[in-house]
Amino acid sequence: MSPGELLPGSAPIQLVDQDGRRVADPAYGCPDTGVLLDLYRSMVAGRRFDRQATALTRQGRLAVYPSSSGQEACQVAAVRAMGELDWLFPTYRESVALVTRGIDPVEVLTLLRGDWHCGYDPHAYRAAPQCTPLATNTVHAVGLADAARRKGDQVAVLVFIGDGATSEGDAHEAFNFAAVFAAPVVFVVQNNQWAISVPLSKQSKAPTLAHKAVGYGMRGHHVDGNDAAAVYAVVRQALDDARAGGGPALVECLTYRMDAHTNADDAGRYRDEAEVELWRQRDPVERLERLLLAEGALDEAAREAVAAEAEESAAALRARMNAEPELTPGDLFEHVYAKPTAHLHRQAELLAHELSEEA
Amino acid sequence: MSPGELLPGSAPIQLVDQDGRRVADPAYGCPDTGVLLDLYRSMVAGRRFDRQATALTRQGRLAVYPSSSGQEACQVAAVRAMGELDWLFPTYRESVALVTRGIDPVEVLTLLRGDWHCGYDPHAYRAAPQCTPLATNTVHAVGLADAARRKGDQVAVLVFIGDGATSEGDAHEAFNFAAVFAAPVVFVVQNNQWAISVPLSKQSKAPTLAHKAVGYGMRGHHVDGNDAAAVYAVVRQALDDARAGGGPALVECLTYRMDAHTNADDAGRYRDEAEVELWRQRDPVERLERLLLAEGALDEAAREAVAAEAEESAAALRARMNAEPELTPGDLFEHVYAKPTAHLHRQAELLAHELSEEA
Amino acid sequence: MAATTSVTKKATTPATKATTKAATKAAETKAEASVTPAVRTSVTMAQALNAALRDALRDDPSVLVFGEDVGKLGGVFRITDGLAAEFGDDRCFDTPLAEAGIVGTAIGMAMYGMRPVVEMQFDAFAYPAFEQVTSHLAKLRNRTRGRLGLPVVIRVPYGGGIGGVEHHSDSSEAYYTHTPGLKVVTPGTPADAYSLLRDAIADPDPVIFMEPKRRYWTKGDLDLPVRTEPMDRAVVRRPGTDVTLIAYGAMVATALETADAAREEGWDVEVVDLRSLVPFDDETVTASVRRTGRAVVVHEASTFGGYGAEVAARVTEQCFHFLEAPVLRVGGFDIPYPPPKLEEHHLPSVDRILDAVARLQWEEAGA
Amino acid sequence: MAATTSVTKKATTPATKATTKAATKAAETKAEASVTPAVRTSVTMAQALNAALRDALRDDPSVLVFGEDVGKLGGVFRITDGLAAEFGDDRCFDTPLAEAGIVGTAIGMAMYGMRPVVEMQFDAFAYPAFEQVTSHLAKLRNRTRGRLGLPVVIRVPYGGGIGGVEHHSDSSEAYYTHTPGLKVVTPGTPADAYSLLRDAIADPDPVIFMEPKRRYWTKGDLDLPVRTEPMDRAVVRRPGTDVTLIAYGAMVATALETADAAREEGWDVEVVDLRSLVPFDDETVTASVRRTGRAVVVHEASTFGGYGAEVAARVTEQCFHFLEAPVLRVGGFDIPYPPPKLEEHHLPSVDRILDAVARLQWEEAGA
Ligand SMILES: Cc1ncc(C[n+]2csc(CCOP(=O)(O)OP(=O)(O)O)c2C)c(N)n1
Ligand SMILES: Cc1ncc(C[n+]2csc(CCOP(=O)(O)OP(=O)(O)O)c2C)c(N)n1
Ligand SMILES: [Mg+2]
Ligand SMILES: [Mg+2]
Repeated sequence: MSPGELLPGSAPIQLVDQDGRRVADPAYGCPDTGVLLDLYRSMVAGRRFDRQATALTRQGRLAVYPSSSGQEACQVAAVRAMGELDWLFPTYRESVALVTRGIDPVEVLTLLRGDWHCGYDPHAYRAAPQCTPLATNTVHAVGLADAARRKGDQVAVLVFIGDGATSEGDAHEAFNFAAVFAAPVVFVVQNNQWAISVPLSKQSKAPTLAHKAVGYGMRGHHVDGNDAAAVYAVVRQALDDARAGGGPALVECLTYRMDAHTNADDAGRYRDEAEVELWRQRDPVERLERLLLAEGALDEAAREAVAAEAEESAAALRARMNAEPELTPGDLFEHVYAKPTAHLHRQAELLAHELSEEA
Repeated sequence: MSPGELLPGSAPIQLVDQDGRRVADPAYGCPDTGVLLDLYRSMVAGRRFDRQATALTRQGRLAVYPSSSGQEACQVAAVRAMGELDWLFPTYRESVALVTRGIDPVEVLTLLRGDWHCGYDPHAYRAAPQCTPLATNTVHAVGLADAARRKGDQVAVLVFIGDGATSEGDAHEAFNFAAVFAAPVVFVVQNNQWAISVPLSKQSKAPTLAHKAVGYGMRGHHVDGNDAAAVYAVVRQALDDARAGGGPALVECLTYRMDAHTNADDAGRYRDEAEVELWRQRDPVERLERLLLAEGALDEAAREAVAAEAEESAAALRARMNAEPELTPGDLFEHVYAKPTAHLHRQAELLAHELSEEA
Repeated sequence: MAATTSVTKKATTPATKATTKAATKAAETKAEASVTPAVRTSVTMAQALNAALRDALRDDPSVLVFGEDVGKLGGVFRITDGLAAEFGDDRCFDTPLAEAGIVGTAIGMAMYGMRPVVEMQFDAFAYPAFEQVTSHLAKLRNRTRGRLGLPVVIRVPYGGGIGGVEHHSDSSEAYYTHTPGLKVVTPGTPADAYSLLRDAIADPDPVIFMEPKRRYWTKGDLDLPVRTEPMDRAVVRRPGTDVTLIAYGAMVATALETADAAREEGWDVEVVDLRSLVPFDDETVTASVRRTGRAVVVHEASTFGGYGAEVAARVTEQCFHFLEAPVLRVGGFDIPYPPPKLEEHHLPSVDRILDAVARLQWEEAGA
Repeated sequence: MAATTSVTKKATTPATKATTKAATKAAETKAEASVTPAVRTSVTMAQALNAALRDALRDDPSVLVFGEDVGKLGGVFRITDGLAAEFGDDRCFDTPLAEAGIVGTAIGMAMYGMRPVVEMQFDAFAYPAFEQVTSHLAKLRNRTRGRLGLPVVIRVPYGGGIGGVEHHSDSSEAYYTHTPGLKVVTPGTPADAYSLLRDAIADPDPVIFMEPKRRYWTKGDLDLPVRTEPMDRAVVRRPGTDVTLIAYGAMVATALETADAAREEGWDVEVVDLRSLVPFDDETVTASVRRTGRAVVVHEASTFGGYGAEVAARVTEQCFHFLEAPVLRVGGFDIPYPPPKLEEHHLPSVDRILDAVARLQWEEAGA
């Protein structure tokens, strides 16, 4: 590919503007209204889930929660763009993406409530465990994608990372392996402009993060990450291309982390409320809602139905999360190896003995 | 910087063509004839040194030798472009660069003959130890450069890596730190097109390695690495810019590794002699010699004098390398810490006891 | 040693527990003295570390503090709180998010005469820097025959007990203690936190400074600046005659609790706080074990191949004929660090240590 | 066990010493059988490893071999010689130069049902992959409660004695053996090289397969394919009554030499080859030491915090009342690996091991 082909455009790709009006794009058509409605519904549900998780954290039901608030368009639209057989590689931030993938919210929150590290079956949902060590998941995604390619399977992989994580060596190695192997993987960089307290300007001097793709001979796209329609269209196209043998792509979604890094963080120490306010006006859910209302695809009754449905799911989640999970101490020694070793067996006995003494 | 400014040109920068004719370049003027003569002399000396080291390896005097043959223009011109106070960060391949920096050839070969790991005083020459773990030196270079910048010193840093090493995570982290901190460092990628047996096409799909700079918001230059004049002009400008606060740059020098990876390698297993032959015709030393002869800056007598001088140095080196170095086993315990620990003292005693038993 | 230690309830939300009191104090008095002046007060380990960094920055212009979120935020544990504001972005600053990059640039800076003190945000997030630590930081003095020493300090908040999710509670000290060329130090008290960190920063060699994060909010009454024993010495925290508990970092407090509990069982327990894992203070430890004839090593890290194995092996070598029973180890189980809701079962507890003491063949020996 | 071992002179130019004999043999007979047919012949460890990879590739289509220079070149030690030619670039291939990338992609491939066998070119060049190994490879089965097992083999040529310059002779096993979730295996003979590698590839868990590179050219007379004891068992390589030498990898041959030499001093030495460092075969080792009452652990790695510490500590725990003397350790010194011209002084030698044996308090006990 010539460098020109690789370079992202000068402005982020946008299909719906802040006021909910359609924008024409030379390369991408807007998704059907049916798709937009689905994205809307999922974003509303995702946001309500996110609020619920935040509330549960305040009540001490979760050990920690990194909110997706403000990033719903990226997470929901990217996941919705995936095919059934595609694999998803999330980070700790992608609770909403995982819920959108159809995973039981309680299973999504298992890790974050302090229960076992991964609450869901990765194979059942084709979703890797939430990944905390930054950027390490990008390499796994490339490996899985390349394995599928070698097998001749029609599978693409979508992996999320943050703006900060692009600085890690692993991201670089993943981009390069993907390009060299023509692995069917799409890297979605949710550029929410902060890595905990570090703003993008201290993270990178690149014109855009999408420009990083050039150095790997990979396509880079710079997308308005608060425009669900644009995220959907670009990611979908990239996944289709990848599955068809077109190789990997990097999609930077420009968005904003509305909440603090996690509930334990105090964003007031490092950023201005004014900046947050600016982005509040660019809300991704409201944007799509405006379009759908204006175009008559959504009326007040439907809007309320969507909200009620989300409310119901949240209530169900709240109820289920109120019960403390039952953990069995003896399980500590399970799944360290496929077959427990004699050595671990002795340690398990020691613990069992202690517990029986206590009882 | 705008993306356009960052992008390298479509063809490598060249100031002297294969036939030794000057080529006009819109951005760079050709160095003075005095400089060209110096580059020529240093390249002849460097090549003769390299041949000598290879011969010493055959005689079992060196444990291993990675030859610089074919890459003299990159190594010599880049080092000559450095200022007195600038620092050099070499890899295992840069013996010729180190000799050009003025380091005693025996000290340069200390590591490779199996003697202590670094034979020279890094502070005396402002040259870091030869670095074997790939790309790790790039980060050190950035750190030193940034320390100098923070102190307000007028110091720039030149660090060499190979095409293969650009794939390592550390290279990425170094490029990014350098750009973010505006550290005065110039990354010289000697793209000799092979990483042991792996050709560039399996290493990267980037249009050129210089294109990697774009993703860091750093200037990238793509240079004919067998054109000493071009390497000198571009690296010198980049170092001057860096010293003046203009930030880092990446300079890709397109060249070729004429010999096997090291004496222990068998290049016949993975590459065609025809390819090597092609590059033999692009010899960097002959190219400059042609120009100097054609322009009358060099005559046959001077040419012979240069060769004789190089021959003399090689003979001196040969003689000095014939003596086996004297190593003291007790030195094993020195310089592990600034002050030996009691623990190491006991181990030293154990060894001393063993040696006295043997004697 | 002007410190007494009290153990506070374990904190589950680190970031909110940190305070800026020490920071403010120090800033107020900046103009008057070259070190934070003596104030005997209740000081947390986090505050002591903060004060040590502040005083080092003030005393030595070559000291730099950097890492992820150490600037404006003051670190996720607030250990660098207020430093960027006081010393400016040139002395205390955020880096891009890349740990090999952080350690690698620290190496380069030290080559140019700086004394970088870098923070790894959590134990497991130091692993990306492993090659830089192992192949360069540990070896550069040796490789250059003493011509390039690297006075770099890597601060690693380590260990569990804070309710952290996976990758936030590793005890990684054994990786470093097995790597010649590194010094490895870990404080068990607020006073040591200050003193050892000052020593580490002043040391000509690279020091991996392991901070027992669950003790960040442990308080001690002490005068700042405080200096305790030299960095390479172990300390008998509590004398006893029957058995030696050898501990370090977070387990020092647990060992002291155990000693209290053991008294009820009729055992007089001596507690040795190693402080310096490398170099190892054979003298203090060996003297103690020869006196008591029994020893248990305690750490949070997985037992197999852990640092306790070295302690047990070398103590046995040096005290074989004084031992009434084998040196036992109480460490974490040999499993990946478990989720918060199960970590209490994984970590060494007073009861588990007491059980080990009880297994030291008292009947036979007592006879 | 159909193998006898002979130690060849140490080789200083690895690449040129490798041969393609086994490769050619195997290729010729490919059509006939699903495994390399039985040929009792003199086989080097390198050849045995090559045959194991070939047979695994042939038997199981999910096996993939990749890494740096493993394709056309056949690896710098020629362990993968001929595999790309025989199985094609889709089964055996070169990667870009990035070790975290290699291990990370192997993890992803294993998640999709593959069995990747990756090569790290030298011990110290596996360090960049440390985070991938420690935080993911070792933990993914546990993190997913058994839903994602990772049958990945990481081959690490380790140890010294080949005249390699810095960073080419590290013994890094202790970093891996302290990491729960990894299995760590190392052959001491050509027959074990074949058998253990086949076992490792077939194993459902990640295996760090440590290859003692200085023994690549050690020959054994054996039938290929050969199967020896199961992967998790230690083996008594030579029975004896007076003292147990516990060794693994390159040191097995050295221990056997020592046993020969010890006979002249009047000691009947038993040699145990651990083979599997994790899990540890307590049964075999404990039985031996209880029988002999004395033990010395030998490895090349630096002694402090090395794997030998674990062996000494656990053997002491389990054999305390059988021990006539403390378990001693003979390892490399606690220094960065020295330059080639001094490595002979650093590495455990027959004499140094004999000295340790002599220090096992024979007078007192013999009385
Ligand atoms: C290797 C590693 N280093 C450090 C951390 C600690 N950490 C967790 S999240 C985070 C910031 C990540 O920022 P970004 O990639 O932009 O993602 P975001 O949180 O904004 O979604 C840091 C430093 C980590 N998890 N892993
Ligand atoms: C981290 C690391 N991995 C692997 C190696 C082994 N190795 C030494 S040189 C080399 C190839 C390097 O190629 P390139 O960067 O192009 O430099 P060149 O040798 O061509 O100058 C390899 C794989 C190493 N030295 N360090
Ligand atoms: Mg971010
Ligand atoms: Mg190269």
